[in-house]
Amino acid sequence: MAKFNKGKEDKHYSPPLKCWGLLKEVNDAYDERIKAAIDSKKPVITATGMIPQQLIYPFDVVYICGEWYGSICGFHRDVGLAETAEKCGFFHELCSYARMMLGSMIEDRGFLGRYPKPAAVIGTEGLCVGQVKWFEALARYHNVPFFVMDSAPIMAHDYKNWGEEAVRDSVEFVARQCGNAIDFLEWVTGQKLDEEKFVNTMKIMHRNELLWDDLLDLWGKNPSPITIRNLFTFENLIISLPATEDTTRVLEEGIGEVHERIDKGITGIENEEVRLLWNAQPGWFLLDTMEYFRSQGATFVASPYLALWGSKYRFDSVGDSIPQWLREWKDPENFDECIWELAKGITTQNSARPRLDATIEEIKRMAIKAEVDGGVWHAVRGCKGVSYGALGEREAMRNDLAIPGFIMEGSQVDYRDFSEGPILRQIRVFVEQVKRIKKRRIAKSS
Amino acid sequence: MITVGIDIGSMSADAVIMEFAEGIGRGKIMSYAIIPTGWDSAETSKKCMDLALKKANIKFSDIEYIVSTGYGRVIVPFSNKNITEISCHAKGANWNFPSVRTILDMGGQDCKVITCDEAGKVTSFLMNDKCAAGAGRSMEIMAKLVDVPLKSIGEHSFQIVDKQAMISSTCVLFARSEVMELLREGVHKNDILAGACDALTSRVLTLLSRTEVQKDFAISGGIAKNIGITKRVEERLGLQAKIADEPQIIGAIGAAVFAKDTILKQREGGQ
Amino acid sequence: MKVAGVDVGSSTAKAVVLKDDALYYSLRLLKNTWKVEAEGILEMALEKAGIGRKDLDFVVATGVVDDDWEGVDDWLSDVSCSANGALYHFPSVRTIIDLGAETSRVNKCDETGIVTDYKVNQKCASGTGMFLELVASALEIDMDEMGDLGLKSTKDIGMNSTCAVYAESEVVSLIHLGEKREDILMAVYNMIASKTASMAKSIKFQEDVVLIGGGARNVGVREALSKALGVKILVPENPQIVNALGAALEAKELV
Amino acid sequence: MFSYFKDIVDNRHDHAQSLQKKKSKKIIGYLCSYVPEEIIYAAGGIPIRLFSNEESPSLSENFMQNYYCTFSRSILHQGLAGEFDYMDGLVTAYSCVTMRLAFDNFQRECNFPYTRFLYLPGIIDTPDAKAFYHKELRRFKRDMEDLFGRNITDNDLRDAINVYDENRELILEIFKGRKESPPNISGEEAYLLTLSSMLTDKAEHNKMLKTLIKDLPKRKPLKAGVNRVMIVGSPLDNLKLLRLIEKDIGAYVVTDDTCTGTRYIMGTTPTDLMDKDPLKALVQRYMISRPPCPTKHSPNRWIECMTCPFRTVSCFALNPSPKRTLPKSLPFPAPERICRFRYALQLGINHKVEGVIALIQKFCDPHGYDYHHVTQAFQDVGIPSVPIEIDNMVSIGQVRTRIEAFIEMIQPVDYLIEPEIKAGVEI
Repeated sequence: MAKFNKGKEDKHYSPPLKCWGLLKEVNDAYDERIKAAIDSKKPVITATGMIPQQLIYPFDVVYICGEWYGSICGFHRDVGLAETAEKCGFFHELCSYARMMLGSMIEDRGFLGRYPKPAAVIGTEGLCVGQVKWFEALARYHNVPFFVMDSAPIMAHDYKNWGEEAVRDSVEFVARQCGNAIDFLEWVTGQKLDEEKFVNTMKIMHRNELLWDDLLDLWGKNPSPITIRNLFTFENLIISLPATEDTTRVLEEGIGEVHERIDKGITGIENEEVRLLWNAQPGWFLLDTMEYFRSQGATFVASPYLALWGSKYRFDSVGDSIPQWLREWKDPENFDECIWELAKGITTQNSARPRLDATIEEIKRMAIKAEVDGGVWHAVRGCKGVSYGALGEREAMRNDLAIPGFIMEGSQVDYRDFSEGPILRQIRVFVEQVKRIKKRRIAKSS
Repeated sequence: MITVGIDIGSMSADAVIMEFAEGIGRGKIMSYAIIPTGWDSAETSKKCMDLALKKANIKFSDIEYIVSTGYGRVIVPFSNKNITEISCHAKGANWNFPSVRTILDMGGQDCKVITCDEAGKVTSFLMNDKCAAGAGRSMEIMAKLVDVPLKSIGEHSFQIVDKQAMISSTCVLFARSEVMELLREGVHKNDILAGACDALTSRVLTLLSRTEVQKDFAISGGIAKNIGITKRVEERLGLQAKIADEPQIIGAIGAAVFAKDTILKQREGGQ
Repeated sequence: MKVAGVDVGSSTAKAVVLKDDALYYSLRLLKNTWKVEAEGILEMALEKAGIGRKDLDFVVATGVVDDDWEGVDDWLSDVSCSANGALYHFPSVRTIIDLGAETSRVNKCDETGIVTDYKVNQKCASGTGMFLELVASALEIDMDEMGDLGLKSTKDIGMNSTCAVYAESEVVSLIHLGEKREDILMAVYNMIASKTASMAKSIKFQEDVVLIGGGARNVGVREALSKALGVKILVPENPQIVNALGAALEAKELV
Repeated sequence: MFSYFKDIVDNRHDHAQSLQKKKSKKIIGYLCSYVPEEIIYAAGGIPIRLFSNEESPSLSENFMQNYYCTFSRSILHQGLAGEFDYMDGLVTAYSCVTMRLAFDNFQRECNFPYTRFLYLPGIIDTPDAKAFYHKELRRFKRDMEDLFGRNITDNDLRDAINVYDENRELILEIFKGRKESPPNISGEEAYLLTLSSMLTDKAEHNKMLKTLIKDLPKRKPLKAGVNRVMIVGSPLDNLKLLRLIEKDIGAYVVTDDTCTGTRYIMGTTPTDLMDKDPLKALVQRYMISRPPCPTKHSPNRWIECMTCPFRTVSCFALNPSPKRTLPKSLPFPAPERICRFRYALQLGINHKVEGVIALIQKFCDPHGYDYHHVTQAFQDVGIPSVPIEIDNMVSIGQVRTRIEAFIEMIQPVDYLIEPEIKAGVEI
């Protein structure tokens, strides 16, 4: 069995980032806030990661992102929680984030000590069906108010056949949903929305999205200055605290450091041999497996999944199937403009995913831009939204760009769905294959 | 009256001949036979039947009613009726230990947890369909690999030499090759068996934990003979399991009892 | 020039020595740790070739052999090895199907032996040689006979289960339903074939197709597979040593 | 008596093609029971629903991972194998992401002359959603007009709707007899009716249904004294399973809550809206009148849940939270439909079911998440249930033992509550 031991002096060493300290500090502060909130009177709002958090931040509440919660449970390898959920009739085939969270809810324990009981739950339609159902289950369990945030994607044919009409209908529909969401939150929290705060949050959020895009662009440089592990750690922050100045601070510091690295010629991993593209969530428990890629001299340099948290992605990938005005960002000045900008954002996002032709175009664009030698798809068992069309993307890459792809069967947090032995062996084979093909390409070109 | 219960399992075929004082009473076992299931189970069931008849030394014609159960229940040529092993195990366990309310049946192919009422009627059941489907099978495979007779796996599994081996794969086939690798690395067979028993036990327990295990609970099926499993289960549950001296034939007993009940019903109907 | 390839699989170890163009090979079941086996099997092959360890210019290992084994100059995955080996036998080969003890794999290669695409069973062990073994024992027949027996089949039974454990219990229940052995066997072969075939189709396999590994020794599987793929299937005379041979050829390259 | 319907189901494609040739009708395939067939029918086309079959869906391997349900993968497989090539178009309404992926792949890989993805909002039962879907349907209607080269008047729509409503009422008429003991028809026969109705010209179907209604009383009643079970869960199009339950094991499937069964025919189109705006009427029918699929939500459901007339606690089995009292005035309208689970329960109670078989497609998220709640609802009134995970190639061995043991276990239920009062709907 192809093993790798970190003990051996490592020719693909990956130097740590300096800004870790700050990042950790911010994250810990967040954990503290939640821990405090569990006992305090402050209402906890549990919502999906796809909810436009600009809606929640203006209120004085604690926001818990379900996916984030599930992922941290998984990070602590607490599969007992998932088993509890399965005992209660939530099949093993369901999303592992969901099973983790439901288990934590039922056992009333988790990495924060007790499980943070929500005052209200918000689910989102769009990326996948499971998401809504999972949050519906939470709401039914606690018997708390439950809001479903719906959104109408613009299908390729819509804009072609119906032009503005269809687009307007969609955006207006979403705008109304945002309005309803705010009514809902005002009623649940008994607070009045602070318009100024709202406007401000919108701007911060947009700024952070742009920063994230910059970071990803730097990541794609050849050779790549940082590793995907660094980015996953940043992502954790992006998901849990997207619209805060803390995040802005961390990102700015991070970007600064990366520039520094580029000047000094420090790379994410030393002697990078092959550049890969990663799609779908990381297995939070299999970061070691990512290390194994590194030990083989392979590093990741692009990821449509990570790009999801920026703004470029959703604007690029829908191509010309939406009108120009929908892509343009205008700094909002008042409530109505905020709602409208939000609606535009959500509509484009949901028009871009899940949608096969869009994701395929996007992935090809990324592969070319970042000079990728191969693609790795983490086929996340039970997640239908994010790994949507992984196979189609892989085929397109192979046929149109002659870039080989590898589909890795796994799971976000349930390591019972992941057999490391065989996978490591296959990773090794795949990297070898990519290397050989690359060698030949270079030989041909010279 | 004389009735027969015959249980064609995945690994073994069991036949039980029972005699009941007219209508009433607990009845008693006249004889039973256990033979491994061959590839032609109609044949097997006949063999098994004849063996039991010989032991009891009675003629086939003396038998009033025959109920078949188990995987092969449908193709026992001479049975009057067939009932699933789940109902039969409940009945049989209830016949052995009337106080029992929870039964853990570990057969060759799968593993079931059955709860029943005082009459031995099933009130709910859980069946394991994932890799633990190989419950008995996996044990058989392990026994073959480390070449230890199936029945003495238990003793071996408690005499750990170095430290209990870790077997991660649940899938029987991968577990098998994992064990081969361990053997090649020179791990002692006892340690491997300990690992195997432990792995199986924890799988059984996840199933058990899905229901309320009553204080009076019984273990039946071929695996019940393997103290390597039963002891561990008891230990982890903190309960004393009731195990019949011949746990393998519980299903067949249940079938025989069902046969008796059917006759009684028919007679009522007749009058 | 003298080179060697060593391949330790999950149930057997093989070695091939190339003395200029003469080929010597050895093969035996695993009994020991991979290291001992690798050393041992290489010795066996060397004896046949009548040369010593020092005479070897280059050794390439594949399979479960760890790359920090001092006895080896380089390591190449069995995927690439199988391509090399298959091309040595049949230069026209573009698709290789490997039915090992624990793996069932399909890979495509170009004329230079570069693997362009491949697919392996990731978690499910059905369709592997090991699965055949289990079925054989369930049906109480000998591994070597089972191939021919299956061909006698007259009745077409459907097999649904794709997971090995399910399939095994299904075999048992088929037995209980009184199905004939040959028919069950053929059903098993067809299941394996359709599983493998869908793997092959999913990477758009091209002719010629070669079948290697332990499973290739089974005529029934071979037949079923060529039926499922609708192409004729080549089988080298020693399907099990192809990977080792490939490794040896790689060694030749690298010298 | 059922041979006509059975024939349609068994040779669905030959039948559809004969309609296409003989009557020169356009055949439009559809994937989801939410597609407003009436509009297609009004345009002069015949909507045909696509179902799975028992082949292993090998061709779909390159397009959908194996953790999408085999129902959808099988449909895609058939499409890639060219079985739907004769169709003049493919339409689906947004139900779940799995079907969406199947549809995306259809669009890319198969060349249907016309394809359309109708965005049916995930939240039904709000003014916004209705308004949006109404617009979407208007566009769809225009699509159909272009495709069929004729314009669709309100009267065309009304006629189509009437045909469909008649079909629903006729089938429902027959289904009434399933409440009797023994039921007038077996579960398999019931499914034959609904399935065949999705696969042919409704007008024809109605004729045959009328004759069936005449003939049914003549045939000798089914065996009495057999257990009555209900099926809930994912789309069920595998009659093999029903045969297993009814013929081999011996229990009647007297009702169901699946979108290939009663969910398809329940709920007629509100007549009051019909006169004004048939499209509005359709919106109302599909969003409110018909029983919802688990993928559809009433956003204000929680208002009802928190004061659920049916449970004293939240519909969770495990240390559930007690009911809340809500302030008098709420800024939100209460939902128009009753809760899915209460609907299913009511259906079961009215049919005096003794057990519930939950057939969940492996990897079916919507029904997977609902399983706990729906079975819980039945548990409350003492009706036991058993989960059966199925795919299009059911491995009979295990399934049989499970269902059979379950049937041996169940017994006539003495209902713990007066259902009518508690669940409060007429079905």
